Amino acid sequence: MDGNSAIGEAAIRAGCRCYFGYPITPQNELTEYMAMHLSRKKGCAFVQAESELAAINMVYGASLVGARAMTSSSSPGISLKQEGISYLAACELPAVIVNMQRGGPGLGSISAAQSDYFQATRGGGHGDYRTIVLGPSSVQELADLTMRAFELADKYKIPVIILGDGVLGQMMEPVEFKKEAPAELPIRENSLRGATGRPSKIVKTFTSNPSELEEINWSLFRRYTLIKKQETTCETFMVDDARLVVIAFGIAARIAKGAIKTARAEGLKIGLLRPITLWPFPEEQVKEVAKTTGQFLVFEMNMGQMIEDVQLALAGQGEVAFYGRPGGVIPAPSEVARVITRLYYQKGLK
Amino acid sequence: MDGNSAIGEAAIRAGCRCYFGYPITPQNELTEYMAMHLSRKKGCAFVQAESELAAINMVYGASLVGARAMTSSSSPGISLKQEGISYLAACELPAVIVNMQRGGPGLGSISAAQSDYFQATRGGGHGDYRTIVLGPSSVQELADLTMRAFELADKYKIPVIILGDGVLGQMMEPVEFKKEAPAELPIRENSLRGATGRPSKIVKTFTSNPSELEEINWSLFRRYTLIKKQETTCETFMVDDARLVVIAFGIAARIAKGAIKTARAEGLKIGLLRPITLWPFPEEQVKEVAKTTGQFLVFEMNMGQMIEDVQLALAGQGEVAFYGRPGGVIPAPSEVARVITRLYYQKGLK
Amino acid sequence: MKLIYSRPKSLKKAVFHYCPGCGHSVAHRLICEVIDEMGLQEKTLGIPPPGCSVFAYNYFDVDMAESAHGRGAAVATGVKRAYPEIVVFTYQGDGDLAGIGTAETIHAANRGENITTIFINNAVYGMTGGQMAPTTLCGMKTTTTPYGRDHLLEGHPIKMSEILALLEGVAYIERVAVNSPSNIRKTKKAIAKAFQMQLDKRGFSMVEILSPCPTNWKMSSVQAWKWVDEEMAKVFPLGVFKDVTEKKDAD
Amino acid sequence: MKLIYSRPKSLKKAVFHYCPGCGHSVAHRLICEVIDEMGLQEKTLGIPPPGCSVFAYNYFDVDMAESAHGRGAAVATGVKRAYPEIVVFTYQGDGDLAGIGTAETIHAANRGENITTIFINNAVYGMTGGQMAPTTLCGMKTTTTPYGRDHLLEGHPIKMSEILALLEGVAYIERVAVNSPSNIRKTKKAIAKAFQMQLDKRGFSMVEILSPCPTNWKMSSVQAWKWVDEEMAKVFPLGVFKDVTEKKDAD
Amino acid sequence: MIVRPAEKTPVRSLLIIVSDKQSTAKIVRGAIVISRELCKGCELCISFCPKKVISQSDKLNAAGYLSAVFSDNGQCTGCAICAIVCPEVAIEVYRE
Amino acid sequence: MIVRPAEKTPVRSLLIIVSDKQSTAKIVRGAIVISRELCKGCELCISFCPKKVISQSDKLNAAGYLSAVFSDNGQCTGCAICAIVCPEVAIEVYRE
Amino acid sequence: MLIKTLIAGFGGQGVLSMGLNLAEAAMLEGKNVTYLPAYGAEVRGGTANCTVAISDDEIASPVASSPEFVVAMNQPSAVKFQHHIQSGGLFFLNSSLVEVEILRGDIEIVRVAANKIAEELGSPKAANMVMLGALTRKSGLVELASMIETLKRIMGAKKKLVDVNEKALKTGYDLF
Amino acid sequence: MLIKTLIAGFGGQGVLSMGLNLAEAAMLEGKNVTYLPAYGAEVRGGTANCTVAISDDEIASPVASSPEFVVAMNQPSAVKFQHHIQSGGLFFLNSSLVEVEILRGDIEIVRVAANKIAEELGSPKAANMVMLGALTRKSGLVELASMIETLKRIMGAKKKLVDVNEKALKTGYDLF
Ligand SMILES: Cc1ncc(C[n+]2csc(CCOP(=O)(O)OP(=O)(O)O)c2C)c(N)n1
Ligand SMILES: Cc1ncc(C[n+]2csc(CCOP(=O)(O)OP(=O)(O)O)c2C)c(N)n1
Ligand code: SF4
Ligand code: SF4
Ligand code: SF4
Ligand code: SF4
Ligand code: SF4
Ligand code: SF4
Ligand SMILES: [Mg+2]
Ligand SMILES: [Mg+2]
Repeated sequence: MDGNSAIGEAAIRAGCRCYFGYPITPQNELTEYMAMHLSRKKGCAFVQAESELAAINMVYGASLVGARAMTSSSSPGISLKQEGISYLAACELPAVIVNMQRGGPGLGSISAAQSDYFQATRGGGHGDYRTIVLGPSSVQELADLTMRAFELADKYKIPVIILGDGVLGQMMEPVEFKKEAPAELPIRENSLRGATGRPSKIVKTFTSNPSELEEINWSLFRRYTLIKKQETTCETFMVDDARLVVIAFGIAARIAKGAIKTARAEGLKIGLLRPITLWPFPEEQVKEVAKTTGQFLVFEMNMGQMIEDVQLALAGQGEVAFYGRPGGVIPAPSEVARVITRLYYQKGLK
Repeated sequence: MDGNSAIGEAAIRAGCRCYFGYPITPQNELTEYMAMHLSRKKGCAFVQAESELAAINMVYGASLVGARAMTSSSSPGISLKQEGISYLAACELPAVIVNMQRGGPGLGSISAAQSDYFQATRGGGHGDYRTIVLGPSSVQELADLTMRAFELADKYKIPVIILGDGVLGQMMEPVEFKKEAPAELPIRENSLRGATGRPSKIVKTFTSNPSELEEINWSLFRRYTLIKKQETTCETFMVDDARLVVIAFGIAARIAKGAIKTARAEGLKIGLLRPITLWPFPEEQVKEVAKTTGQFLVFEMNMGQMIEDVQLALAGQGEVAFYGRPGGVIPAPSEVARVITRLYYQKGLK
Repeated sequence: MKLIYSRPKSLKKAVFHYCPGCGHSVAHRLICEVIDEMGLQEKTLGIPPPGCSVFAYNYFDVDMAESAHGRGAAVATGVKRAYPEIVVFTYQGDGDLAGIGTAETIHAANRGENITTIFINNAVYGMTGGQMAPTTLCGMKTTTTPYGRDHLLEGHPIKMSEILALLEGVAYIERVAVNSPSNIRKTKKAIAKAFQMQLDKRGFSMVEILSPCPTNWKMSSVQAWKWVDEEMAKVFPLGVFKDVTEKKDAD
Repeated sequence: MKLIYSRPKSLKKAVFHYCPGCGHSVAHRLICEVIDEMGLQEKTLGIPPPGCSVFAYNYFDVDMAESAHGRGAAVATGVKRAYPEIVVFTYQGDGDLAGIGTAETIHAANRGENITTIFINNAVYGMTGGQMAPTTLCGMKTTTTPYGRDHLLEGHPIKMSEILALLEGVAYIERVAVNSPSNIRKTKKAIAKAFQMQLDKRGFSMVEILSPCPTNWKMSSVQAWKWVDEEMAKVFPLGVFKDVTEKKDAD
Repeated sequence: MIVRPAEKTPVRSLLIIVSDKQSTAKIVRGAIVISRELCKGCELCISFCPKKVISQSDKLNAAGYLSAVFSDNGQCTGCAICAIVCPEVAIEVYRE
Repeated sequence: MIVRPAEKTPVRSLLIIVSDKQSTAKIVRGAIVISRELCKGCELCISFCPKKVISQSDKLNAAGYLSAVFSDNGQCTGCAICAIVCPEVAIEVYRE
Repeated sequence: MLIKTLIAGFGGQGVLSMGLNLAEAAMLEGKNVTYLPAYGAEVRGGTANCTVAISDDEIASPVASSPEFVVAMNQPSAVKFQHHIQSGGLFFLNSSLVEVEILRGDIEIVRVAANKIAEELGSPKAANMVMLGALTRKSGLVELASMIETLKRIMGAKKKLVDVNEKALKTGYDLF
Repeated sequence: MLIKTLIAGFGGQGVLSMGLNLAEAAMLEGKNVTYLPAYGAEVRGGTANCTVAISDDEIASPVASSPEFVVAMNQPSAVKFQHHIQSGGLFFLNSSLVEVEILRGDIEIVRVAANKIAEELGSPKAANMVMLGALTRKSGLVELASMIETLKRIMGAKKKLVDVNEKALKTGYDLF
């Protein structure tokens, strides 16, 4: 199954019955999967919106009435959703947003890239807010993290971004779905389904009193602190004895893993740390690894974005090198292996 | 003169003849100033666009044909411009974009805030790119930095963001303009004014070849390195003997300065570092100050954004505390003075 | 003596923040009267816009949710598709609906979304301080047309009811005004009809309300109410532009 | 023997990347012929969209600049306002112009921007792989309407020429097709007329071109060209929808 | 953020309407009660009342407006036109 | 980014048209020349030619298409209909 | 010395022009000055306020959380701002419209029947100037002469208007 | 062992279904597999390609910068991809359509007149299956039986279609 369709199937199994999207390569298979499965089924909604702006605001609407709703796009389209994401975050409305990144900036290329990391992890829209950001690195993980995304979104009333990339969306790999689609559409509590038997409710952020808005901000950030504590996840691979640890996410981590295996085969002690939640970033885990390793290589398919989170986590401990390929270039594992090996020798680790 | 009008006047004196905007509080006075001065004058263009999206794309069009063009908005409207800014950056087109920030996220409040720092400094749109970001802290500086913005934009073929805030735009202060409006509209070389006497030209980013896009990315970043070297500016105030240095920008820096004066009057050795270019961030200057001071307080009218740049610059040197007020709350200098003083004693500096 | 006219039940007991003589207040009350009379208070969700009516949720005693500027129709689409049992209405200004929200409005209408839109046309961006709206009349001075709107530079006022009436998904469009007792009565009828269309699942319904804005028109309330008839209604003629329930001659 | 038909000068000597039988190629050539005949090669700026025609700059030998999806009319507005001496045209697909770019198109037209738009209506999102466009016919299967477009859920195909003709800033709107020798000839005339409107500063001009997309319609080229007449033109009737230079009876 | 209006309505709207109704003295066919504190003095009721039985007070109310006053001279028909036009929903109408 | 097309046109379009014109043999009133390499075999010229003097080759061209072939039997009127419909601008028309 | 003045009332009362007048007069005297009007939703429904900061030194913030002087031209403003005023500050009340009881004992209250006086002067619209005159005298922020000169600058050619306002200003000034 | 195969041609030649068939057959055999079609602007104008990676271990990248096996079903693909192929790799050429001269001496060239053979079999559309058969045999990536089973799975009920394709597959397999 291709990655995009896997997201679609996982979403449906997670109880997502509302999808609003707009075509853009390389994520069209997801939109099309949802068209196939939701557009004519009772109790389901599929709308091909007139734009990404409309789509994210339809998600907002569906989320208001308690539905598990989703939208997806790729880089330029995600830029257009920034205002909407800021509203979702501010109004504490769950939603799942998929970004199958492509090369940028501008119209760019449709090849896979990772250059929307800043936008996703630092709230590319206006105002202080965060979204949970998940960075899958296989088709199986696309499926698993999609399901997790819906759960996290509901649990913390927060938009969750799945930060994939073109290749992940397009490629096919075997995938297993761990859950059956629920028979009933889950309805979130507190949703705006009419003031029957209760006082009427308001969902809003606007205020003429900044202190009120400040309180909203603080309450959001208290939740963010909780999320940091409870939901940060990452994968480590052979870090225990590693003298050099590569930090990479998504498809880049997968490539790096291949490269590390090559290097290990040649006796180089190299490990991998792969953040799975990009926000919250696994700071503690990086710090932990830094206790035993002094050398890091951050590898990203961009000009250097996650590296800031790594540096912030390390706060001066250890040395951090960077290897980046922007614009949609997908380096081969062998190329990354060369880079790692060179660095390993340069730093006198062997 | 109010801050918003001062920007307008400065822009016109800098040779800006094209303004495209859309109403949003608290920056309407700028749009209105431009309507008054550009909407009926020959050789000038003022369009109240149908949306912020349209406005930024009109700027793109005007910049294509070599005009000095400008747009302005406030937080939610700036979110809508992210796609367009990414295109401008990718196509190496100069433009000046004013963000008179208000409280967020969502519709938020219309009071002054500084919570779009991440969005501005890390390219809130998709892809790897940067914009120059200037952080004025008085009406006079709004005027001066507006003029500088147009020069930088043209010099480096880059969009420049003026990151102001609601209060700066609304308040009146005396202001002096250092330059007369030029009689002639400057036309940038290389603009697309028709292929007369030369081969036809193309402005584009799209490619089916990622390596081509990668090369564009590298060339952008080579320019960015140059900008970092040549254009980084900041103000320091009484840092030489300071045992605690406050780092703040814009209106917050101004408030902090007042607070520092109070504290100094009581014999506390406190200084201020105020980044004027927010991107490029004055890393070196921060490092320089860290040679003599071990304690920092970052004060922002948000939940903590610029603090990451400070931490990145310090890389573990010194201790960094944070004081933030989000959502449009504007703390009084006396309040900030209390925070500073408390920290000063806590850290045993006295 | 019997009390024959008082505050509708679904209108909260709060003082409007609107300026004296503002049409928004009247429109609010009429919507509440309709909601009460149709018994919809417990199953309605209202979507107010950024605009002078941004605080509408402080007045309507039904579920209410803020929307991003111009996106009301998209939000309502999401709402109604996800939960068709709700009665959803958007409340939008002319800057909101005919400016930044043009695409969302046209496409929701074209899809025949089963939603109701109350469109307050006051020929100006009220909230932000009186800038030109897409519906500002030619010659009218606003803060962004200080020399008067010139159709050669700023175009003619845009007529959303006429445009939307072209679309096949539209069930009902009427343009009314809240500037006289009889017009106010007609407005209420139109609003009721629009909600009925939604209850009958006929598709998109919209009531465009010409609404005085004394503050930005720089007139007294009484002048402003007159001006709606004397100037505005000439450019924006009142009437039904589409009604799928009407017998058509040319059918 | 005299050479009576060959490649226009302003069409670069490059192989089109379009599929066999695609209407884009024909439209490109016609625009170039008009540019050559009107002597505009040195003073024209073309704005192609994301879409199958994203690479149009590889074919037109005039200044060309990429635009963000749907924003062609806004970009052209900026261009023309900043430098009125240029002849600017946007080239836009139906997803681009009638979908995401609805607001920009309508408002540029309403302002009477003195620009020319070539609107390629192929009833589908070509570039992205054949999704439903706002102009997809009812019943048509696309990758996002796998069961056929159902007007109750997806609405009817939207008719941009008819809508834009309502706007006062519009100088000229014609719907043509590139599916037969005579229609192609008419298309060329319409394009020439649209550019002439711009040269004469009459306001917004647009030529909507019904354009075959054999690939996504899943037809042979010959079938697709026929289908334009047989199905598409029934929903999108050909003809002039507005022409300010025409003598009007009702004037 | 979901706010129950009862808890968090902004200050301005918390001015709950207090019944500061003027007494409804002698009643002939109709009568109205104008809430002095809701009234914003727009004069629309005054202008539209067919019987001209509403006039403007010469005293500002708490919000600073010259509110409308019902001059109950027995002419009021209870036609409710004043209430229909009143933007502030400040008028209650009674009829026999 | 401003690219002069001569320097940087993507590979695909660099396939400059080579004149691989078929010879224009016996001429009566009109004749056409079809570029074998530009042709994408859409068959539109074949279908629209009023004289039916174009047919499909049975050999694929380099791009893998069965290109159109002019069967110059003296019937061609040089009406240019084939060229007008040809999406690839692959046809040149000659007339006496 | 930094002194902040907040002036509040409802629209149409000329609250913003009072602030502007004060700000420009102080500028004329070579002081550092900021003027900040309240904006946006705050001013819907007819209320308005502005803050003027005057100082010999750079001004840190144009916002006044606890101004030295507060002018309340109407009842709602008096209610809203009475708790903002700095201890020891002056509270100017337009006693023509304000009936509220002031509970604080740590501030000085200056009652000016601005509307009444203006009416008596035959120019009911000049109530703001009466108050401004009183403010000028009691606050000592600027000279009366600077106020009058600024008035002339702002109102320019309209001689009659200037006269009316000048008279009101002086009347207010002479109250104390 | 990780082996990558790139299959290219123009649309309509069934290039993507070749890749899918290979990928699914390998999955059937319990291998780790990724399948990556080229997408977007790449596929306008009729060209298409896809990459299949097969491995016993986790697959690091589905992209092939230097595949072991390359199948070129038409001339442009042969030109474009001849330099990508790994030294020592196999280059499958559809000699019915490819005339280009291959300049590299470090790879093995396998010419299959796929179209001609398919035509001879009476099913010109099955040229891809002929080639796939040849690929199966020469590459040893999967068993022929797995290929046939996958074919049946994918084509499902359409018995006649399966038969035609199976025949073509076997013919290609038996060429070597
Ligand atoms: C994206 C965005 N742009 C701009 C604004 C600022 N804004 C708030 S309301 C409004 C328009 C008000 O005009 P209208 O819709 O006509 O409503 P009115 O106030 O006249 O009732 C604008 C531009 C915003 N909130 N969000
Ligand atoms: C913001 C944004 N959203 C989506 C896309 C993806 N995209 C590229 S072209 C296109 C539409 C193509 O359809 P159309 O405009 O009809 O042109 P055609 O290809 O049919 O000629 C889309 C959705 C994009 N590039 N940018
Ligand atoms: S500004 Fe106009 S629309 Fe807004 S509240 Fe005042 S009168 Fe009403
Ligand atoms: S997909 Fe359709 S529109 Fe696009 S190039 Fe092919 S035939 Fe033309
Ligand atoms: S009810 Fe009729 S008559 Fe009586 S006061 Fe009102 S408008 Fe006048
Ligand atoms: S209409 Fe209402 S608000 Fe206006 S004056 Fe009369 S009672 Fe007062
Ligand atoms: S010129 Fe006319 S007759 Fe000759 S080949 Fe072309 S279409 Fe046929
Ligand atoms: S119309 Fe052109 S491309 Fe099509 S077959 Fe004829 S020559 Fe070839
Ligand atoms: Mg309005
Ligand atoms: Mg299309």
